[in-house]
Amino acid sequence: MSRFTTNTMGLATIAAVVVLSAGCLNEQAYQGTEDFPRHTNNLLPDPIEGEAQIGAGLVTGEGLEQPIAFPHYTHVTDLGMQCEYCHQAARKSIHAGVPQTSTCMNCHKYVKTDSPEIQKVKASYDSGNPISWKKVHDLPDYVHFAHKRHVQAGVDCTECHGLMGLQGQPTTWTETVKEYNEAGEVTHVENVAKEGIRWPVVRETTMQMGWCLDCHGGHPSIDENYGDQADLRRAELKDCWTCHK
Amino acid sequence: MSTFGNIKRGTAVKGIFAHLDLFMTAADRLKKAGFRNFEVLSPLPRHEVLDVVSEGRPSPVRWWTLTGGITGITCGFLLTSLTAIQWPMINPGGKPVVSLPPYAVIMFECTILFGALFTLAGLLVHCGLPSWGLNKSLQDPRCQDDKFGIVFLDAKDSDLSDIVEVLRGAGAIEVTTGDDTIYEVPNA
Amino acid sequence: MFLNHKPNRPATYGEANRDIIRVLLSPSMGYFALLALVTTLMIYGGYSWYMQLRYGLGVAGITHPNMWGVYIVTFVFWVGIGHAGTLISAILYLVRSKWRTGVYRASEAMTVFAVMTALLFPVLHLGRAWQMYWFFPYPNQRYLWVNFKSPLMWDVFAISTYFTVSAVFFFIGLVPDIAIVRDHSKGAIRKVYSLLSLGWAGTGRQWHHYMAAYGFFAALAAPLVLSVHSVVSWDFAVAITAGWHSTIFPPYFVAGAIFSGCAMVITLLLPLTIAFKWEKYVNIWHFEQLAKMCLLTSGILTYAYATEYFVGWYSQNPYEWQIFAWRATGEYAWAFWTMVICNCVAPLPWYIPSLRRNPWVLFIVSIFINIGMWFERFNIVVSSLSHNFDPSTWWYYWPSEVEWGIMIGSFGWFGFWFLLFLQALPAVAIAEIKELIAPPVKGALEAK
Amino acid sequence: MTNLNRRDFLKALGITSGASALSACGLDDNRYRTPVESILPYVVKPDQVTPGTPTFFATSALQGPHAAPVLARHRDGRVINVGANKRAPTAPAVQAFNLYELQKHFSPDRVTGPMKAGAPVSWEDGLNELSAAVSAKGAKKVAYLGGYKGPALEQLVGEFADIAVFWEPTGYDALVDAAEALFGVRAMPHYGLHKAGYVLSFGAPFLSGWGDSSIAARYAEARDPNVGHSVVRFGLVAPHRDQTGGNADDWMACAPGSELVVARAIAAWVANKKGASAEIKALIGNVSLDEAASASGLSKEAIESAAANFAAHDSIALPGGVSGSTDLAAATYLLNLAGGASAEMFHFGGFSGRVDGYAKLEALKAALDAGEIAVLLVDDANPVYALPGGADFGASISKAGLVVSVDSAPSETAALASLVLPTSDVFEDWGVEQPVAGMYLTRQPAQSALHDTRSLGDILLAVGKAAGVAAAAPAPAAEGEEAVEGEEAVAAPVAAGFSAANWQEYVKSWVRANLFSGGDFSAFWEKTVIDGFVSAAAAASVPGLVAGAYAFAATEAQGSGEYFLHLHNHSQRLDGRYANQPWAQELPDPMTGEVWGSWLEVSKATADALGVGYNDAVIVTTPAGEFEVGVHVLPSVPDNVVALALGNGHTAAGRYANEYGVNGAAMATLAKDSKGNATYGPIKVSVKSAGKKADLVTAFSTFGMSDEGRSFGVAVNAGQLAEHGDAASDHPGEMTGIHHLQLDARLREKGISDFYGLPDHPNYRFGLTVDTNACTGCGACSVACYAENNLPIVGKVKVAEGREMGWIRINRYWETDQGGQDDIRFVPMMCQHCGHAGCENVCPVLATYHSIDGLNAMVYNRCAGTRYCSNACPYTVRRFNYHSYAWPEPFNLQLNPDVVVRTMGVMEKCTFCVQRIRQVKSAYKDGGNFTATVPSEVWEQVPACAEACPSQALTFGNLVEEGSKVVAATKSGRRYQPLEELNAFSAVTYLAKANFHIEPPSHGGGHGAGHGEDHGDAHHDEAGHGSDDHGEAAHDDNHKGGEDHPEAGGH
Repeated sequence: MSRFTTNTMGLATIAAVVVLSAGCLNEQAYQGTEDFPRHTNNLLPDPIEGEAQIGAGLVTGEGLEQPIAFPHYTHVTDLGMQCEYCHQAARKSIHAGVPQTSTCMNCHKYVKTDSPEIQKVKASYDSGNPISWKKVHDLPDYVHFAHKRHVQAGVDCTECHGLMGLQGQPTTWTETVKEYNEAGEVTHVENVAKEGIRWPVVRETTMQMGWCLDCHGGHPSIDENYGDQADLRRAELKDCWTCHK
Repeated sequence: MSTFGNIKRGTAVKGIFAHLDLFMTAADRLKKAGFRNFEVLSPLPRHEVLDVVSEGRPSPVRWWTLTGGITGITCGFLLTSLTAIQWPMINPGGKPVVSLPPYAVIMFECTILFGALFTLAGLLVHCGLPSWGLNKSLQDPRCQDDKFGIVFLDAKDSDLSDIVEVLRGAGAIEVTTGDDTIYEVPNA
Repeated sequence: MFLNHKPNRPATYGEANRDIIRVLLSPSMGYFALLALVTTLMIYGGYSWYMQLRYGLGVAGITHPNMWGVYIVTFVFWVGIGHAGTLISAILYLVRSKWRTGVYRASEAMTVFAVMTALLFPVLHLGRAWQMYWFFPYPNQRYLWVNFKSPLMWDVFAISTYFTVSAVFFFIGLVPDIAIVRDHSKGAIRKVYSLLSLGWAGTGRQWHHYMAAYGFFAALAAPLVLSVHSVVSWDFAVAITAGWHSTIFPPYFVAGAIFSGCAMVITLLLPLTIAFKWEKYVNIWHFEQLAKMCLLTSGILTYAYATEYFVGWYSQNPYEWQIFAWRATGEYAWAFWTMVICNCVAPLPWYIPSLRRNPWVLFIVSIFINIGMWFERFNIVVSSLSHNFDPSTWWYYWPSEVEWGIMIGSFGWFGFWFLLFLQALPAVAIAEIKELIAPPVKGALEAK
Repeated sequence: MTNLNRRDFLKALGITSGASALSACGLDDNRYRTPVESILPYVVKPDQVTPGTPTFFATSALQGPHAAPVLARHRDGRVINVGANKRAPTAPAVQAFNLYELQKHFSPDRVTGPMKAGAPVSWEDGLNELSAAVSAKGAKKVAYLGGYKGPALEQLVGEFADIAVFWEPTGYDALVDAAEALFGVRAMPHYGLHKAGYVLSFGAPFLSGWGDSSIAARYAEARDPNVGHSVVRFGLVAPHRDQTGGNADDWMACAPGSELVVARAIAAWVANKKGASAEIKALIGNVSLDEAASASGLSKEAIESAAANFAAHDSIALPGGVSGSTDLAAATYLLNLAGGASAEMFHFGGFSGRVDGYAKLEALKAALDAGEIAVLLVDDANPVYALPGGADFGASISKAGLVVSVDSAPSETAALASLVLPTSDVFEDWGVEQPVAGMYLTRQPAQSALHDTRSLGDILLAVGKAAGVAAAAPAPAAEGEEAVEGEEAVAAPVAAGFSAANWQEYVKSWVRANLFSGGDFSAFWEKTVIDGFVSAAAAASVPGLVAGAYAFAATEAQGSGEYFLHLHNHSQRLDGRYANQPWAQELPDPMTGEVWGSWLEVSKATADALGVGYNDAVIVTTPAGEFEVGVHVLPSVPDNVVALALGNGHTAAGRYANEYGVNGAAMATLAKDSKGNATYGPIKVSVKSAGKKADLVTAFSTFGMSDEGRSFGVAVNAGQLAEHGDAASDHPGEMTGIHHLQLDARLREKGISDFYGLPDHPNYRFGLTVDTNACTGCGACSVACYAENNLPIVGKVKVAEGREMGWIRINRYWETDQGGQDDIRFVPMMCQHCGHAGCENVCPVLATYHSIDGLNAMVYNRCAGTRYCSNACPYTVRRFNYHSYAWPEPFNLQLNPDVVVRTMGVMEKCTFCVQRIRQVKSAYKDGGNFTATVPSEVWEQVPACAEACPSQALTFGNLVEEGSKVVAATKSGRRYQPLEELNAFSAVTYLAKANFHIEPPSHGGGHGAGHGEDHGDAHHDEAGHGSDDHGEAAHDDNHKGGEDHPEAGGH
């Protein structure tokens, strides 16, 4: 092929690139809203046992620092308060409802008023600024979840939320402390007994679709409770539009 | 079943032929002399050449194909039906949960796919492929080009002279045993 | 003009080797220029797709009620192109057709690359292409499966099976030839070919199993030729849309596919034969056979077009008839008549033997057919959707720059692989060519 | 397609530059991490609010000077939707305008805090400045200019301002003045259309926002063949068919300005025929039909037949619209009297609030020009925009000492204010309205103020107190905190003066003074607020004439030129007050489909004469100037008339209003009628082609007007319909003459079962009935759907590309009947929820499927965007998200939390409001019964569209439950389903429209309904050939089987 032809083709190529690209550059940008986040669609099969949360790529609550170090342990396990004392809407609404500050103040007007954490609650109460809790049990926007349906059907809170009453429990553990010299060598190793409180609210279940389907896909109690209508009920429970919106 | 499964590193004998008829003569004479353990090399699949080794037996690859096809149609049916039964309440377009007419397409495709893949597997297994470290005696570029070859990979020492004699007598242009070229027609 | 009519076989096996290996790994400046061109087109297509991924399908011209536009048109076009290769390599192999040998390798390569190109489009046209993996039935934490009742799912299986089988068939056919190239190459390249050849030695047992397997591949690929485009046609025929909902579609699509595929083989192979001086292996006789194939399928297509109209009119289905009447007279009449002229009229000169032996006529008509077949799909996809059932939704669809860009890019993608193939792998099947050459015989010795 | 510029492109809602591009490609490193969301609980939770559960507040929404009782749906701190207050004795539905109020509430263009000269100031400073100006007024006056917002505010404003003008630009003043002249009452007429057998309108857009909020419902009731077994016939004498006119059965296209003559001629004819009193005859005067015919260009026969119809039925005449004059109103009143309209049908118990016309405005202008005004308060009135020569008025305004805008919405008039004190809107404020005589609506805040706004009442009270404005009436006893607790039961105080603690107290004391009749006031107040209305039955009586004579005079035509320019209210944006609401801009005009702009309707002959076609720009020269506008060719105007909708071409009314279209009002000249009222009377203009394309965008197909004989819009003979109503008929659908019944039924008759049976629905199969006879094309269903289902607004450019997202498309089919009369059929088309849906089969990932409740479900998040379902949908009702659309803040606060916002690449469609279905079911389960089937009457208005439809054309229900309304509809003689022969078994049943010009189908003929031909031919192969051998038998079986009529032409 002659040099002339080659050059001509090269020029034509460049011209084509310029002309064609110019067409595309006119396009405008569209701002996206991420209502269908990709983290909810995992390619992976069931995550490996024990690493459920990590494998599924979900926030477990670890590292989520809540504005107030609220111990469920003290309230639920020690004092025996019912979940619905604070999460009042659980039986009557789709949200369980994080308690209004005034609910806290019912008691804490008088109880432990000197605690710095209670001071924060009082500050919210006085100023009218809500406490901004971090959401741990979070479902994607396209999922319709109604607490009331589950609570009314007798699903125990712990079946999904785990033993929340142990959150904030005082515990002891040992920590290995190492000392280093300037060269970075370990000079001293010591096991230190520590005690404190495990604060974070941890999500103990994956709360992914497969997990929901473990019950919704056909819970044994359906046959007991619905008799003739069991098939229909099973179909209703597994219907996409039962949970998706 | 593998062609090369029982290779003992005995003495290799190789005869190269420039002409098909001479090659066929050599092969016939070797068989008449009772030799079966030789391999032939050919640049193209001519029936007479293949018959030397296959001796009219069909290739077992066909069983692989059949197995693949049956596996495919079964998998196609199971995949479509079992996954549909998982969600019986999800009813697209008013069709029954297990609806064979549409599933027949999937079953057909699976049949073809599995048949082809099994055939490929059978081919590779029976040909001993991939085998990049193949015995050098079998890797003769001339036999990819226009020559034919007869190769004994593990000829007994007692048979060596007979084999060489037959090859030479039939008109081989080159006969080698091991690494030694014992006969070569110049400019062939 | 350039080509002899009668096959002028090479004298010896060795000559065949040298002729065909000669063109490998020796790119000219023209080759690089072409490669640069197709790469540019490919990049432009990729850029267009990026725009679409970023901003959404709104950058394409598709709109209600035309939800499939150029993407699906081009998808069907490429699937159709693929068919000729398999037809030639598998069906003609099974019927032991002689003229297959010289052209089958290149056509098969065309098949594989055309299907590779077609495979892009189901992904390219998605609203959410990143969810492509949902189309495959694999166990997942959601316990979700796919809808095997959907023609698109049939498509997934049909096209991926087709691609797998034709790629395997193509590769297995190549193995002995790669072994030849391996033996003619040195250095690092030899290692690559050696790897690709799987260590092929050409022993009698290998050939024995090889021939059996090759026959089975051909036997498995042959129904695929008929099924794949039937399945693609069901994408349309199964939907209730007027102009699509027709039982004639499978044979009509298969004939169209073979028609367009054979024309594409002519378009691609004719310049190559001349450029690479392959006249000993591929010559006007082969192209004449391809042209005859086109004539046959063109006739089938013309008949199918007529049948569609007849059925539309005779059934008195107002939706159906309205679509067909509108196709020929409405806003898309230009596309319809382009299709008719290219597919029904343009091949007619080939009925005259001297014309179908003329390389210029062959080439130009084959280009017409390629264009015509693209417009056939355009007619089916676009005009049917544009005038769907509800007159209040009727719309005129016109592709956007992004759609054109992706379509052009697909040609770049195809050309890229085809050009690589030409330089890397033997484009004429050497081992099979040898079967057409008289073996070297020294008759005298038998008597000894 | 259109020459839209780049700016238009960017202006479209939700399209902004800068993007989450990398995340869209999956390159964000956070892709496997849930973004952390916050929970903000209440500090002190209001009692009536439960997080996650909607609370409904009975309140009222404005609708012109009227108001409609509505329920505001409050969810988690904000109002997200508006529905009808079904307790109120009005239409159990809302109009689109009530929903526009919602979007006005969340408009991103609202003024968010007090401003002075464009810079934010504190409320204190702002109020101080106003107080100072008021107290320093001296001999000058304080003036108020605003829309009418109820008697309580009227009283307070009256006390505060020396001049108060409650301006209403759309011609209501003519009605009141005519009433005063004839009957001595200053009130608006109330039309009892539901009792009418014939309605003769002279252009009033009574189905497009004119009149009270129930008038469309009353018309629908009259149209309903099941009530009183008659179908009202609608005659229209007007030069233009707008949306209301599109519903007319007989359109008499008169010359503009000649309505008066025609009305009087008909009145005289009817008076003679019915033997009306001499008094009435005298008032009407002697106008012959010939005179009317020559003036109007109508044939004498047409006028006579209208008059005969009028005389033959219980008839009501309606006046003109924005171009109607006082004399025309008076003529229609007299026509009603002549026709013997009963008190229930025609009395003056209509809206009794103040509507000040042009005369008042002129007086204000004079005062302004004279420099007499110290302070001018401008609230929700926009004369600078809406007046011809509005710029003059603007100049006058700037002569006031201090111009204060007390409106939080931007407008051309508010832009002239130096001080802006934004007020709370209807969802944040208290108030009282009187939509018709005898009924009061109370308004309460449904959410706390969105921005830093205050109630207008609070502002007036504060300023009045601070500036020491003398109260006109004795001050009421102060009601403090105790009053809220309801512990005080003193003698009823009189609400007046500025002593009330705040506006809420003022309203309360106003209610106590005016509405409370004794007893426990706090209980009364609580009930009133909960109900949202107080109703005292006012006895209606036939108005008595007080005038002895009435001097009718035709309004002089203004300007010159060969064409008349007819101005009319836009069916969504009205006179421009809803121009900044994107829903009102994006909802297609029912007649033309035009969105986001203005168009000039011309007839085909006019277009040919001008040498233009669709979307060609023309230059219209009026006496006030000239403007350029695109042409929409439509047989909705006679050849000598061009029509332009008002309401567009704003310059300072917000981002969605500005610079879309042209402002017709500014280009008009006002004609003064004989009573001094201004009217957009006959305007003569010249029109010439501009030689270029305009930027019109229509959402309708430009390919065709009719449904091409495909039975999308079907009509039945009105007489037959009136006779039988919707009683279960032998053959469902027999009145339509369409005999292509489902293949399934035919096969069953022959003992052949369908290849696949219908899916099993044990408890529910939800279905919808669409009564096209009741549908007026108003679009309220569509707007309600936008509001309920978070549908994005895509903007002009994207609509031009066919990418509007409305789930309900109101198809307009323009059919010509045998009588040559155009019949316009509005057919709402939404997802048909087919039993054998084409879309479901083809989805590869099962994102759409048939649910156990018979819903065609669509799981958005499963959708990968192959768009195959849309191709396979014969109704083309699926919409695709071509982009991710954003909601400019604070529109996002209106989003329904029960419905996900879809992102790009996802198909969506009508879900029958599955979130509401879920809520209804859930409410039943809350009662502990998990297996009960919710009875059908509960379902009837569950979806947003059915809830909103002002004429109740949409009924939802359970097709499994025999006895439900939807099942009854499937047995009606006028039922039909578009594309039924495709055997999709859709869940939506359409009821055909009544038509007075077509013949009933002859038995077995099947060619009667204006549609017969195509269907007959199309299906005769299936039916005809198949029944060749048993044709006789089938004929005999006609009456019992009902499935297969061999058609007469088929053999």
